[in-house]
This record gives sequence, structure tokens and C-alpha cells, in this order.
Amino acid sequence: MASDRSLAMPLPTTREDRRRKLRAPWSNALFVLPFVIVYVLLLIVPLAFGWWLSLQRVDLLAGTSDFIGIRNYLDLALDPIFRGAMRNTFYFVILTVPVFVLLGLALALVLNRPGRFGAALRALFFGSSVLSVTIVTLVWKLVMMPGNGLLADVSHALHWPEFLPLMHEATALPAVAVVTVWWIVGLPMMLFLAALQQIPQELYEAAALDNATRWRTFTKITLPSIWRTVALVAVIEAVLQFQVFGQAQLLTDGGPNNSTRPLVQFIYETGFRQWSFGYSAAAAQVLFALMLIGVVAQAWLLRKKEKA
Amino acid sequence: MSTLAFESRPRGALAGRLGDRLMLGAVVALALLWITPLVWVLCLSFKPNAFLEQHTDVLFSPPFTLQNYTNILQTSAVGGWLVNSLIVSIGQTLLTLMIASLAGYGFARTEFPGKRYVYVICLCGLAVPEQALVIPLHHIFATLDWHNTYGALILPRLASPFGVYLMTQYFKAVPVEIEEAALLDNASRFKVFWRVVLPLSLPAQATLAIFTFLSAWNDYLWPLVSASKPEMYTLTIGLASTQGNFAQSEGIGYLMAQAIFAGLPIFVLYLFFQKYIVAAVAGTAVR
Amino acid sequence: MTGIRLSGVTKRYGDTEVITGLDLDIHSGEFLVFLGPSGCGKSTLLRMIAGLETVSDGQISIGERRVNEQPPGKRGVAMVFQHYALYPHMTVYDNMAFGLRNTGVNAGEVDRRINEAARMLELGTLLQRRPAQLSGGQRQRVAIGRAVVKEPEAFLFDEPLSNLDAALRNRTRLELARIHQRLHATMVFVTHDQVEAMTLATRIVVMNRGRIEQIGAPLDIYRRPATRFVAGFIGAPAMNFIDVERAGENGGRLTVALPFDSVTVPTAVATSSLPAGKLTLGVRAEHVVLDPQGPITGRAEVIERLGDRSLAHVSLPNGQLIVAELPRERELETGDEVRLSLDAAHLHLFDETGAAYHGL
Amino acid sequence: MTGIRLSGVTKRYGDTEVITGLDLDIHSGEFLVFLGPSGCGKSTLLRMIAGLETVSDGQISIGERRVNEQPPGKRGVAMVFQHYALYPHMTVYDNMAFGLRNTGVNAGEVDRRINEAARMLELGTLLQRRPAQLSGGQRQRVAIGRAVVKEPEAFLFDEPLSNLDAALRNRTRLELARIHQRLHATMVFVTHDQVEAMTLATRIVVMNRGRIEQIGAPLDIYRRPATRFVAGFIGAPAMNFIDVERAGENGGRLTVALPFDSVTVPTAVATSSLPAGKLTLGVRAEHVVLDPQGPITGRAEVIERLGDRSLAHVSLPNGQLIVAELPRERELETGDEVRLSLDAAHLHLFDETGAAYHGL
Amino acid sequence: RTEITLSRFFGACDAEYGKVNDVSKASGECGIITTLVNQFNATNKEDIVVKPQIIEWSPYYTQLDARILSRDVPTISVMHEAVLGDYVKRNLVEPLDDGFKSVGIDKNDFTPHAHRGVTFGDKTYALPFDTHSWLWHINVNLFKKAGLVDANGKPILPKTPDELLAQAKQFKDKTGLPYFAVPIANESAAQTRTFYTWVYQQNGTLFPNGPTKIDLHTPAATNALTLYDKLMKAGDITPGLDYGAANQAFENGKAGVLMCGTWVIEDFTNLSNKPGSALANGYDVVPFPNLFQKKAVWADGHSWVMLKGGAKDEKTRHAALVFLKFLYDHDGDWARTGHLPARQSVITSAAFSALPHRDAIKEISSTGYALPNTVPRQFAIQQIVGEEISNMLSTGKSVADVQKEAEQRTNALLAR
Ligand SMILES: Nc1ncnc2c1ncn2[C@@H]1O[C@H](COP(=O)(O)OP(=O)(O)OP(=O)(O)O)[C@@H](O)[C@H]1O
Ligand SMILES: Nc1ncnc2c1ncn2[C@@H]1O[C@H](COP(=O)(O)OP(=O)(O)OP(=O)(O)O)[C@@H](O)[C@H]1O
Ligand SMILES: [Mg+2]
Ligand SMILES: [Mg+2]
Repeated sequence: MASDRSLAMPLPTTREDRRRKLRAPWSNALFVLPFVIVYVLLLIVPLAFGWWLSLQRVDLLAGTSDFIGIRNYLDLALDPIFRGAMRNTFYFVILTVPVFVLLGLALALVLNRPGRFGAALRALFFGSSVLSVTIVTLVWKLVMMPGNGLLADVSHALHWPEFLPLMHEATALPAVAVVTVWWIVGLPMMLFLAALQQIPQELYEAAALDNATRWRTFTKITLPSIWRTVALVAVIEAVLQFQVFGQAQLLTDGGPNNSTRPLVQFIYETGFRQWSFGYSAAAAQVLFALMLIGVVAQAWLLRKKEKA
Repeated sequence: MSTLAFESRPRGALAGRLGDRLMLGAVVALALLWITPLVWVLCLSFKPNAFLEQHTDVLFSPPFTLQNYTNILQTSAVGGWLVNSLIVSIGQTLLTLMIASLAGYGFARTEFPGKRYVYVICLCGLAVPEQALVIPLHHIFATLDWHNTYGALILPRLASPFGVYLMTQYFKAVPVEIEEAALLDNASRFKVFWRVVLPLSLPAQATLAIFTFLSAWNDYLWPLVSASKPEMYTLTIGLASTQGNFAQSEGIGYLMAQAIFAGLPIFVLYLFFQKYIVAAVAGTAVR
Repeated sequence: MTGIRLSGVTKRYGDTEVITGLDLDIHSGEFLVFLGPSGCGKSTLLRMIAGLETVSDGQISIGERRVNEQPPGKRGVAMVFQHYALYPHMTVYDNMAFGLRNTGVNAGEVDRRINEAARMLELGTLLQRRPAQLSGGQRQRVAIGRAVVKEPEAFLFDEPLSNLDAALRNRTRLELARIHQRLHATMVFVTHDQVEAMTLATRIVVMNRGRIEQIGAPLDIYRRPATRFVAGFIGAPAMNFIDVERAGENGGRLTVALPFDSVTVPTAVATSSLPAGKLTLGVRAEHVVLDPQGPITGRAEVIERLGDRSLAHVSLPNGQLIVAELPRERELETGDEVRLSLDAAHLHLFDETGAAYHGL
Repeated sequence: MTGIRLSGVTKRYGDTEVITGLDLDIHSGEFLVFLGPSGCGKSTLLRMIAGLETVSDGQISIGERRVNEQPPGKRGVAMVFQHYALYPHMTVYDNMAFGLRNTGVNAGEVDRRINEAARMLELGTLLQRRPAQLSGGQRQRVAIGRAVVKEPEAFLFDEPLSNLDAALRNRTRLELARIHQRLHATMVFVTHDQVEAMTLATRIVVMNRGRIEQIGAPLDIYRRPATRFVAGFIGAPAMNFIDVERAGENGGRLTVALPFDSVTVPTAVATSSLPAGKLTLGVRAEHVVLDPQGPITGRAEVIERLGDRSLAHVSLPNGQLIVAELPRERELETGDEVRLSLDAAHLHLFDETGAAYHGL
Repeated sequence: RTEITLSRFFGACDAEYGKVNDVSKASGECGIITTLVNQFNATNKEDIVVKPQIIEWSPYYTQLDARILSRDVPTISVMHEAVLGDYVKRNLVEPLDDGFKSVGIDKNDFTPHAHRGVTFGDKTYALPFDTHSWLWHINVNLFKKAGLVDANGKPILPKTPDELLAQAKQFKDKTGLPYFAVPIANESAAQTRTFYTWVYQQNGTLFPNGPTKIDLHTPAATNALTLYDKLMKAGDITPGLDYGAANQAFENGKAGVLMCGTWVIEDFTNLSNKPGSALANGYDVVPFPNLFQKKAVWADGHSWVMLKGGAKDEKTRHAALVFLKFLYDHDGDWARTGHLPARQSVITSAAFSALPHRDAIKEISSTGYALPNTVPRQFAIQQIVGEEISNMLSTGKSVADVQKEAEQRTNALLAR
């Protein structure tokens, strides 16, 4: 049975053994060592450096910096643009992550079939992910262009009023979300496919004999078997969508009326366009904190469900 | 037992059923929605830029031209950029697969003191936004004078915990019994990992490979600030640099051709790996 | 209560044909046991009946319905898998309840049936465990339980008792027989255990290489095997075979000459029924009699003491080994010289094609 | 060649103790068979010896080394898993070669050993298949092959023959015996098949609920079971038990009264050895003799015809069922009245604690 | 052999011009700068090789900053005059007065606008290359239809805000089309340029209290914003267009006037020569009409700078200057892109006047205005102000709110 205990090799219980334990399995840490080294040097250290930057007023080009404590953070708290960016980011995450999980899973389930037909459809849904964000947004700008974009042409043909999603505060971010889903739904689909491949076939056979309907098979066999991947996709997508940037910047440049500017764009603009590096670093740290909370909360929720 | 009896999968056997048809129908309809912009990109790439300045909604009627593609191919540096991109993306993919799989195995299947804490700390890295690192990393690499090297292009992404998380989750689903058998077969821990667990997680490996390759290939900000010499540009940066200042309105066809050109290698890679993604090579473990 | 009919059923994996044009009528309410060497296609056949494997050719009907295209769940059969296929993420209780809940059996009834099955399979204390926390035999019993609670029209059992100890196997066997009587369900049972086959079966099907060698009542198969394959396959220890020559006739019955010491042995087989060509004599261990007056001389090479009986492996003058069952009171040591006689009434003859000829 | 020593070995899963302070010396080169009811801890014990399961308490040594902390690969044992655990992504050949390649055996030798194993396990034509393309029995044989090719110092077999047909099982058993002789390896073997246990074992260990009930030579265990549990567990059909009263003495040997018809039966058990308290009489089917002069009357309820022998389930006057083995020539029908006698020399007595007392 | 690097945007066009050494054969920004470099490499006598390092326009400064930080500085870089001040203030740019003298570049020949753009204090920090500005591109065919042409067929242009509104109304009544096409969606620069223009036309200033404090509540600013708002509310501006769509709309005859830059003159001129197009024989371009007190229009310029550390030695420095001189000499060629030359002598030359429409717009070299070059982070300010005006146009945000928020945001930025 695919049980999920880790190999319980030496897990001794007598006191003497416990002392040994401290020595023996260190070697297993070698597996994670390469990653940990890279991780510390290329993630932890820069992150700490970023944290340090966020406490300064820095002008990198001039080479000057003043320590100003948490001033940057206080400023952020009062900055309406930053607050708007935060709101937009959360809204975007809430809009997209469930869609990625549900649509990705649905596609994976339907397309988890051998043969050319399934392969072609999978390739198609993956196909859009190979495009760079510039192209994706350009194409969708053309789709949603007023006057003679694809959407306009269609609505003209149907004698509907022209619909310009990017022009309205209420619809702009959802439109960006739609584009994002179109762009990269192939990725969660692939993660789910890989998970589905690990489910032993015999479980489906047993379920089929047990008269399970499709739905029951899905909820009682498939879902419990890939629950870990559901959690994975949800966490990963949340992490990715928290960092939404390119689409929003290129489609709407944060507008209309600051309704689509996400945090990363804020960070980018303040850092690279406005040369407020400390301020930008502080915003990045805030985003980090938010994502950490989001991810931990999500992981925790999903984990509870897994246990239940 | 039924590797060949794929048709006999419950869902296969039910293929005739209405529900299945409906579902498939829905997916095909969705696929049509999905493909429309893609076809559009393709069509636009074969149209003259001047024409596209005025019309972007005419797909299948002339004029057509190959000019956009020849423009790309005649850009003298394109070959070098392509090679750079390949080196960086393949290097990053291979290294990530190695590092992430090793760590994933370590976390999923071995015990060592402090494992849980290390794992949690590593996972917290997921929440670090890329933007928080660009400036510090740039600074560090500048101090070390490493910019404009392949190392600088490859290294930073290796620290991504994404692959580790992914591999850990997938490794957990590999049956323990098989690993036990390998341990008894005198395989070292590493060998168990290499010869048994890795092959059994091929779909996950393929997925991670495609993911890593894709993000490396399309990466923009880091190569932009790290590789300032045109001969070190990746394809993404290189192609973008050839755009005129108003390419988004004046060079649409050229942009689309670039997209196709740059996307093709990933797509080919995907097609190559796709057989592992739904293959049942690893299939169901026999117990 | 429904019979199962297979006609011309064939299964190919790529180029390998593992079941070849198999015809079989399983009567309603029958307890049919499949016996056959490893890899002969028993599981495949069961899986095809269950609908888990497609049929390459031929037809399968359950009751009056042709079911080739029916999904497994609709065929009204329950199956115990050779490899159990328990749901790893469900408790024992849920493993058994799953099928019932799927068909909308109410909770009380589910509970009743599961408790009944748990009692009979001695799983009572394990209901809240997961499969990974069970021993091999316990898992196997859960698999049986999962089939049993469904009270289907037909059961398909693929070696369901192989991992149980003798005592438990005995008890479970009795319970299965009881269920069979209570539900009048059709049972198709694959086993390697001849005691199981003998005690449970209404009929036994002996398979070999994807074909049926013989179908018959248990004792018939044992006493009148249709082919040399069946004769050699059924019975432990296996039947002894000796190449013989025709040596004469006695009241229409053939007498044969053994290939040594010019010993002749009378048989009960009518000479007229026999074709030309070489013959092989078959005799089971229990019909090789230790007889001080016996015509055959030999030397005891190995004595196997199994507790309830002992077997002597005796080497004949031509070097061949023959197995004889020792009478209970008789003690024998390795190396002892013995004399044997063969029980004429229970001798079997096989022609060159393997077809069998019996006396009675 | 190395013995294995377990001292005070205990295994707990959370609160459940599945092995309790078990002491056992497995001699070098011995063929030790574990018998015991399903779930009694046999697999767990094997897995602990192999190093796949941690030991909650106690010590395991192989040879002179304490191995509690040694990783499985270093212990020099090969194991056949109850559920095979084949590598699904490797061919049969690679499955077997894996362990050898890991220890750097050269390619020619690998090939030689695998071909040898394939021959003996009749896997020759399957070497290039993947496990998923094999039948249950074939997989089991691959699992055996994987262990055998390693020619280790000790083998751990967890019900390795359970999915093989009788004929093949016989042949494989002989091959295992041969390997044992050739390699002088220590073999630890879990089985539910008593024929296997009897024919293969130097000693048998009977386990029950995580403890050892008895260790002894096969026939000893069969003839002189140490406890009522062992007596009831070993032998098919199981031993008959009848509650009896002391009825007198005859030359120091106890005579007991059966609980009906005031029948008394002499035994060979010395009265002096017996404790006070209630006694139970145990007698195996083959020692219940159909005897027209026998003192016991009964009615044949069920006749089980197993081919080589037949068993009669006879109901006694007090309603209890007793199983008797029928002499071969004797025909009996259900419902026949019979008279039985018990073979005094082979009667066993059990006291209230379950301890056994034998005659000889 | 001296190698110098030239960091620039404008794109690459190897396919068309990779082997062309004669600038007169090229057209377009990319074509002309590419062939200029080729020509220099082929013809210079001092064995100097210019290696272009091309980068996409939008992240150009991000990369340039990164290069400065990693001390990988190009010898010569292109730079907008609007941001030059930021680099000068940080002491990152070499003053070039001596160098200009050494190779014979005469800064007195710089146009007033160009001169203002590259001079800080009394030092010159860059070679100005052009002046680019914001224009009205007019579809004369539609103007005819709207009855807004004079006897010569020249478009009649408004002289006051009210006239503009009236004419726009007339235009709409007659043609059913909006008067203006302006990129609004996903665009901020366009708004800022128009806004600045209308402020400059009123002699207004946005920084009355020093370079780090913007004031958008001046009457000039209020007037400019109000005019913009009125035009939008009256339906005189096509809603919802982004940069590409605005151009498309104009080219397809969906609006009378496109507010866009000097860089599209060439394209539209070509189009007007194509029979059948909406602009056929009916394209005109003018500087922003003066609606207030004086002629003025927003303008910026491309210039070439030598960042400190870019020229590692005197020889390289000299080579760079030689190349700058070459560019200076060929300023007239660059003017074919539509940009105005940075040299007075070129503007007055006959060759320049011979180019289509140039006569009409050459006044900009003296009527062009920019923010005071002491104001830092001008692109960021342009972005914020433009964004807020876009909000007004697209979502109807009130003028007062725009003033308040743009001011707050800008001043917060400048305070950091
Ligand atoms: N993870 C676990 N948690 C709790 N109990 C367990 C766990 N694993 C095994 N057990 C229990 O330990 C006992 C011994 O199991 P083991 O597999 O050793 O039995 P076994 O003697 O091999 O039985 P079988 O003959 O059925 O294979 C069983 O009762 C089983 O239910
Ligand atoms: N996917 C497959 N491809 C090729 N051959 C296969 C495949 N699956 C099974 N076989 C072969 O089909 C034959 C029949 O298999 P099956 O499982 O029905 O045997 P079985 O009679 O159940 O044997 P056992 O008693 O060993 O379980 C075997 O020889 C097996 O090797
Ligand atoms: Mg089978
Ligand atoms: Mg077991």
C-alpha cells in the first residue's frame, strides 16, 4: 500500500540508541545539503540584505544611504497607492488561485488519457504558456482593443454594445485574471497530471467494481490520492499570483485608476523607476510577510483537511 | 497489471457514455477558445508590419510574408543568444532537477536531526518574492564581479524552493516497500534514490524539467540586469533589444514572429517530455 | 442468481495470446473453481469477467445480457483481487463500506453487514485501521470482506485465501461455503490449494496455457483426469508416470510391461479403447503399495514425514523415482530396500497426445 | 554463514505491542520456519531482522555483530517480501540484477546467476518483461529470484510460495532445499503451508500473538505440541478436542471418561505428570479410527473427499463434531451410523493453562 | 585599434541595414543610427570601432543603472535630456566642454532647446542629438468633411480653449467622429505631454516652490486639466484607446486629430501617399496650436553622454569624442526620423526644409519647453501625473481629486 510513512529506519527508542541516533543519520542530511547551501547563499543572505536596505534611505547610484529605521514602513502604511496595490494583489489572488486549482484539475482529469487526441489537447492547453508575457499581453490587448479588436468584432456581429473590460475599474483586474488563466493554466494541469499518474490503477479497478460513480470515484479515490498535489498547486499558485506583475503592467499599467496595480509592480516602479530603493525594499519585505502568512495559512488549512 | 489495458481503465470503458462525451465536448470547446489567440499569433507573424499598423483583425487573407522570420534569422547575434539561452536554461534545468530531487528525497524519505525545521525554513523561501532579491543579488554578484557570466545567469534560480517542495510531495507518494526492497538489495541511500525513486517519479521529473526550463527561458528581469554585454544576452533579452521603440504598434508581426521563434524550443521540449507526463512508464507500482 | 457464459473468449496482449478461444458455461449458483499453473490466464479470465480487462475476441454474458461493453460496476459481480487493491487512504471499515454506500445501502444495513463480515473474517478489532497497518493475511481478509458485504449475484475470487494460515483458511472456507448457500450466488474461485478446490467446488476447471484442459466434478478430475497434464497437475504429490510397453491382454484389459526387470502389470483399461503408439502409465502415490510380495523392487531414497502421512521416494531399477505413500503404521528408513505393487484398478494410461484412459 | 540472535525483541506500533520480548537463536545454516496465525507478527519479525523496521526494545545480532543500528543493506540478508515489492520500472532481469550490481558483481557472474535462477524458477521466457506484465505467481517467483541470486548469508522468506500452484510449489521447494544445501545459508521462512513447513524445516517456530509458543523439529511439533494452541494450529484438519473427566488409571497411565455414554478411553499419559484441574483430550483425525467394535457411536454428517483421502465429520452423542480420516478402501455416506475408537498411543491431554501432556 | 561601446535603444535592424554603410540609404530611427555606426566604423581614419550595445527601450534605464552599479559602464550612452539631470547630480556623467572643443563640436550651434537640455550650471554634459516633441497630426480629409479647412485647403485650427471645444463639436456633428484620438489606456506619457504643453502655453510653472515640490493647483494647471476634462466629457476624445489603437484609429480615419510625437511623421507621410488609405492626400502635421498666451509645447531630446568610468583611458575617451563629432556632423541625417535636429545650422539648412512638413514644425526648437532640469526623477513625475490624468479621462475622476492626488504622490516621491 502506498503508505506515507517515511522510511522508519533507525528511530531507536532506548536512551543509548537515542544518543547514537544523533550521530548516525546525519549522513542523510547530505541529500539536502546542496540545496541548503544554495538556499542560504542565494536566498537567505540577499533577503537579509534586502531587509537591511528597507531600513535605509538609499541612493544606490549615488552610493549614499541613511539609516532611517522603520520610516519606510510607516510611509508605506500611509501610501494610498501601496494600499491599493495590496488590495489589488489580494483580489487577484482570490480571483485566480481557485480557478487555477479547479480548472487545472478538471483539465488534467479529462486529458489524462492516452492517445493522440489527449496529447494534442494537452499540448494545446500548455501551448500558451510558452509565450512570453509581452506577447501574451500584446495579443490580448489586440483582442480587447476598442473599435476593431476581436472582442469588439464579435460584439458588433452580435449587435451587443462594445465591451471594453480593460477600461473599467470593476472589470480590469478580472480581465487581467482571465488573461493570466489563459496564459498559464497549462502548468497546474501538468502538476495534476503527474499526480494522477502516480495513482495505482488497481484502485480504480476496485472502485469500478464497487459500483462507484464517476463523482464518487473522483471524490473518494482520486482526490484523496492527490490531495498533496492539490495543496501543492494551491500554494504554488498563490505564491505565483501574489507576484503577478508583467500582465498587469503591460495590459493596463496599473490603471484604470490604480485598480490593477499589483504589489510587485509597485515594488518595481518605486525601485527601478523612481530610485527609491529603500522604500521599494520595504514594500518587498511586506509582500514577503503577506505571502508567508498566506502560504502558511493555506498550507495549514489544507493539511487539516488532509488529516480529516 | 494493465499497462496495455489502458482502454480498460474505467474511464476508457465508459467512453461511450453521455457524461463523458459532454465533458470531452466541453473541453474541446474550451480548447477552441484557447487556441484562437494562438492561431492569431501565428497568423500575425506572417503579415507585414506596415499592414498590421492599420489592421490586426484580418487573419487568413493576404498579404503574407516571411519577412518577420528572416529578420530574426538575419540578426547576426541571434545564434549566440540562442546558445546562451540553451546553456542557461538547460544548465538551470539539470541543476535544479538534481538539487531539488536530492533535497526532495531527503525531506520526503529520510530522517536526520532537525529535518522538520530545515524543511519548514526551506518552504518559507517560497514566499520570498523575486523582486525582493534582485537588487541584493545584483549587488552581491557585482561585488564578486560575476556579472556577464553563465554562472550569474544560472545560479540565483537554483535557490528556488519550488522544485524541492514539488519533489518532496511527489516522492511521498512512491511506495515505501519498493524502496525497502532496494535497501535490502544493498543499494546505498543514494542509489535507492537514483535508481529506484527517481525513475518512479518520472512524471514529476518531467514536469519540473519543463517548469524550470520554461521559467529560465522566459526569464527577463535578472538576465536584463546581470547580462549587460550583448554577447551574453539570452534570447529573450536579445530579441527584445532588437525592437524599435514603438514596436508594440509598429512591429506587431515581428513581435509575433519573435514569440513563435522563442516559444518553439520550449514547445519542442514539452512534446519530448510529454510522453513521460502521461505515460504510465512508471505506471502503478507493483506490490 | 445468474449464470455466466463465455464463448470464444480470447485475450491478447500485443502479440502474446494469453487466453485462446475459451468457451465456458458457469451455471447460476454454481461454485466453480479454476485450477491451473502459474501464468495460465486465470486472473486474466476473472478480470475479463469483471470487466477490468477488455476482451480481444469473443463474448461474455452474465445472465442473459451480453456484457462485453458494460462497465464493471454494472455487472453485479464482486471481486477479490489477487493483490487486494485496498484503498490505502480508507480505514478497513470504509474499505468495506465504500461499495455499499455507492449503491445507496442505508447506514444501518451497511453497519450490520460489515460487522457480520468482520466477525466471520475475524477482523473485529481492526475496523478502524488503515491497510498499511495490517498484516498480509489481514489485508487479504479485508479484501474478502469488501466483496462479501456487497452480497452480489456473482463472486470472483482470485486466490483469496493464499495468505491465511491453515486454521483460519479452514474457517474462512467454511464461511464462504455458508455464504454460497445463503446467497445462492455464483462463485468463481481461483486457487492453488487442492483441498480448497476439492472441498468447495461444484465443478473444477483445469486450465493450461490459456485453454481449458478439463471441466468436471472434483473427484472426477482427481480420479479420471482427462489428460496427462491434468493428471500430473492435480494431486500432491504429483502422479507418477512410467513409460510402458504393451505386454498383453487379460479379459479385454491391457497388461503393460514396465521398462525394467521385465515386470508386467495388469491394468483395468480396455485394450479396445486404446490407440496405437507409445503409452505412459500413471499411478498416484497412494496407489503405489508397499507390498512384500510386490513385483517391483526399489530403494527408499527420501522419506518425507508430513505428520499425518509420510511419503517415500523410491528409486526404481531404471533409476526413475516413484513416490509411494507409506501406510501409517509402517516405518521406513532412507536406504531401505522395498518391494512395491501397483493397484491395478487405479492405474491410468496416456497416449502420445496426452489423452487419458481409465479403468472404471 | 552466520546465526541470528534475537534477545528481548519487542515491537510496538504506538500503543499496540505486536512482538513481545522475543528471544530466539537461529543457528547458522539452519532452515527455520515460522508458523503462526495471521497477524501474529511474523512479517514484522522478519522485517526487523532485515532492518526495515526499527526495534522498539531488545537486541538483534547477526553473526557476532549487533545490528540494531545497521542499515538493511549492510546486514547481508536477502528478503522475499510478502507483497513482492518488485521494481515496477525494471525488467525481470534488472530486478534480479539490481542487488548484484550494487555489490559490484561482474556482469558475467550476474548473468550466470540470473540465468540459473530463471531456470530454476521457470522464468526463462519472462526476463525482459516488466512486473506489471506478469501474473501473480510469476511476480512471486521474480521476488524469490531476486533474493536467490544474491547468495546471501541469510535468507528471509515471507510466504514466498503462497501464490504458486501445487506442482510448481513442489518444484520450487525442492530448489530452495537444494540452494540451502549448496550455500549453507541460514534460512528463515514464513509459511502457512504445513507441507512446506514439515518438509523444509530443520526447526519450526510456532508463534502466537507476538510470542513464541513452541520451537522444535517438525515432527516433534506435530506429534508433541507443547500447548493446546500449537496442537490446534498445526495439522489439517485441526486436532479434535474433547473435554474429559479423569476416570482412573491403568499402569500409571490415565484413563479418561468422555462426556457422553460413559465411554472411557485409556491414554498413554502418565497420571503423575498431570496437574489438578480440568483436562481436555486432543486427538488428530488420523487417530480416530473407524472401528466396528469401537466404543464411541456417531453419525457421519459430512464426508469431505479430497482425492487422496477422505475426512468424515462425525457427530458425537453430545452433539460435538469430531473429524476422522477414512481408510482409503472404506466408503461412507452422509448419514451413516459409525462406531469409532481412539488410538490410545496418540492421545494428548491439555490442562487448564493449555499445557500439553503426551504419552510417549 | 580602439574599441568603444555604444549603449542605446532604438532597436536593431541587422536584416535590413546590417551591411549598409551609407546613411543616406536608411530611414527610421533604427535604420539611421545603425547605418551611422556602420558608416563611422567603415570610414573613420583613426581605426576606431564602435560596438553598439542595444537594449529594449522600456527597461533601458534599469539596465543602465545596473551597469553603473556593477561598474560595467558603456563608453557612450544615449540618454533623454529629461533624466540627464539625475545622473549629473549624482556625479555620474563626464562634462564634455573640453572634449567638444578638442574635436570641434560647437555648442553654440545647439538649438535653444537642446542647449537648455544638456547644460547644467556652466557645463555641458551631453551631445544633444535631437528635439522630439508633441504634435497634432491631422486628417485633412475629415477636416474638409467637417468644414474646418480654409480656402487653401489648410485645416482651420482653434486659438482658444472655447474655440477648440466649438470646433470639436462641429467636427463631431459633421462627421459623427470624435475630434481627437489620444492614447489613454495603459498610457501616461501622452497625457503629461499635453498637460505640460497647455501649462507652458499659459506661462505657467509646475514648480513654483523649488524643484522638489510640485504645485498642481496653479491657475494654469487647473485650466489645462479642466480643458482636457471638458473635451473628454463632450465626447471629443475617442475613449479607451491605447497607443497602438490610437494610431490605428487615426490611420483608419476614425478621428480628426491624433496627438502624438515627431516620430510618426514619416509613417503618416508615407501613408498619405498611398491611394485608398484614409489619409490619402490628406495628412498634415502642426505643432500644438496656441490656445493661450504663447506658443509653447512640451519637448524632450535624445542626447549622448559619456558616463564616468566608461572610457577607461585617454585614448578611448578621444575615440568616443571623435565618434560624437561624427554624430554631430550627421545630425541632419537623424532629422529624417521626424525628430528636430539639435543644431541650429541644420534647422536652417535647405535640406531640412525640403523634408515634408518640417517647415511647419521647426519652430519647436525654440518653442519647446521642458521641466526645469533641476527637477529630479522627471520620468517618474511624468508617470504619476500622466496616470492621474488618465484616470480623469477614463474613469471620470474629478479635476480636484486629480490635482490633489497627483500632487501628493509626486511630492511624496520627491521627498524620498
Ligand atoms: N503500522 C501498524 N500499526 C499498528 N499495527 C500494525 C502496524 N503494522 C502491523 N500491525 C499489526 O501488527 C501485527 C503483526 O503484523 P505482521 O504483518 O507481522 O503479521 P504476520 O504474522 O505477518 O501476519 P500474516 O500472516 O497475516 O502476514 C498485526 O496484527 C498487524 O495488524
Ligand atoms: N500486460 C501484459 N503483457 C503481456 N503479458 C501479460 C500481461 N499481463 C499478463 N500477461 C501474461 O498473461 C499470462 C496470464 O496471466 P494471469 O495473471 O492471468 O495468470 P494467472 O493464471 O493468474 O497466474 P498466477 O496463478 O501466477 O496468478 C501470464 O503468462 C502473464 O505473463
Ligand atoms: Mg493470478
Ligand atoms: Mg505477514
